Amino acid sequence: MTTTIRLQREAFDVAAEVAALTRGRTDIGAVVTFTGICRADEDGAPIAALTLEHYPRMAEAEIARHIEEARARWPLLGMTVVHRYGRLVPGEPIVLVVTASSHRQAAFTAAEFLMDFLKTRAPFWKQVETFAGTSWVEAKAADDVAADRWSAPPRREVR
Amino acid sequence: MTTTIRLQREAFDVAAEVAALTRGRTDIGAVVTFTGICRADEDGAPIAALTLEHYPRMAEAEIARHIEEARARWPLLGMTVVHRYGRLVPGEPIVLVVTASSHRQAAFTAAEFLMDFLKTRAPFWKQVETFAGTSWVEAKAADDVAADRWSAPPRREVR
Amino acid sequence: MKLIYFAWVRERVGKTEEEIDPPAEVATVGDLMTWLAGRGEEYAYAFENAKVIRAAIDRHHVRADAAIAGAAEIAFFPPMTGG
Amino acid sequence: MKLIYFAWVRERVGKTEEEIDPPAEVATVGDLMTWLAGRGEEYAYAFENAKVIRAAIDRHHVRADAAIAGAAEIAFFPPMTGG
Repeated sequence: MTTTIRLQREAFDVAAEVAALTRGRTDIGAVVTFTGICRADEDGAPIAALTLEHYPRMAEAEIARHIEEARARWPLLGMTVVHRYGRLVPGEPIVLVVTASSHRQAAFTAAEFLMDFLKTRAPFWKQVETFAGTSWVEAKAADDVAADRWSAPPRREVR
Repeated sequence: MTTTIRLQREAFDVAAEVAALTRGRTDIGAVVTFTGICRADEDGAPIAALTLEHYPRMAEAEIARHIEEARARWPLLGMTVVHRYGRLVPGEPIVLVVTASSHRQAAFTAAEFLMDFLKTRAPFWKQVETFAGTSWVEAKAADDVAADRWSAPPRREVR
Repeated sequence: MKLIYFAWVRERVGKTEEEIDPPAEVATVGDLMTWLAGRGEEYAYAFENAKVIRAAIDRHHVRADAAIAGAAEIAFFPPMTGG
Repeated sequence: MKLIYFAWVRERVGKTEEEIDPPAEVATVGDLMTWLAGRGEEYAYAFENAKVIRAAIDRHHVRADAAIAGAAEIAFFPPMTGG
């Protein structure tokens, strides 16, 4: 299985990441991508930018552990996670998850799983820059709820 | 909301479709893409090609009805569905769904919803070309099960 | 009214579409399939297991008990396998 | 052992990392937060609500009752907001 984890300041190219995962293969029937983008508002208030701080070696290790867990849980053929850090303005992409499988359900489920864990367990912190100053984004209870659903045995058997 | 439906013989460009949906916008926080690809096997047997037959005006109308239903059910900011027809060889993309929302859960859920309906309700039929001859792909019970889960009220409240 | 056939229904009937004018007692989609099945060997073969065949009236999915009165275009096809 | 701080914990402590040598009775991550909170105003502020602060030992998430013996690198940070 092809897996890629990259933390970087630079923007990423979704098409290039998908091509790297699927090139020359004819066993992949489903590719899901998730791109997280910096919005111009946070909790309803306009923002000028987000600055992402991270814990470098731990972030890579934590993402690798979750990729390993996804691989053990679902029949996947490839996974890519790219997460940016540094200052990002509205409209810029923040995070990319790509999953590939022979069937769609594993690809969808693993992408949601990886995103829920990036939101709650990967050591990244967002600082919001508004026109009035800076503040740290607070963790959302809804993200913990979303992550908690993966503690139960896999819920959906359909593929 | 931006919606695009296209049925075509030609391949599609995922990056261009995503760009068309998100360009110049700063309210989109999540973009999910699903790409379905022709595999080199169907039910474990090697195939040479798939030929997709469709019912042109109904396919567009049926997809439009499901896009409308997704728009009514989840807070979406854009949806694109591109479905190919004609003869496709293993490795070629068949179908693309792109969903955009301010938050990830709506984007993921709507993409799964649209795919489940494309599999079971959109008037397309796949004929498999093997090295021994041709046969029509049979509908899968698992796809009906997947589509049936949307008859119940939305199951996941997390965003 | 116009009939259109797809996939193996089309292959078995041997045509992609045709104009028909069924008698008045053919009221529903189910009646129409029974009537068609009596039109010859190729139709009998196409509609031999009518339960698996799906239908659309004017490009909307319908069940076998749907009335055909007023329909301009009725399509018959196997369960769909798109996506 | 080395301590590393992130986000507002880092801002409140006023440094990104430091070497410490806590007394033997500081056995767990929770003990360490209590001990750190007594080291001065900035630490008291950073750890005033220790329950919300997360910790990692050698780049693995741990709970407050985790033993710190043998740890090379302990990190303190707020709940994560990546993705």
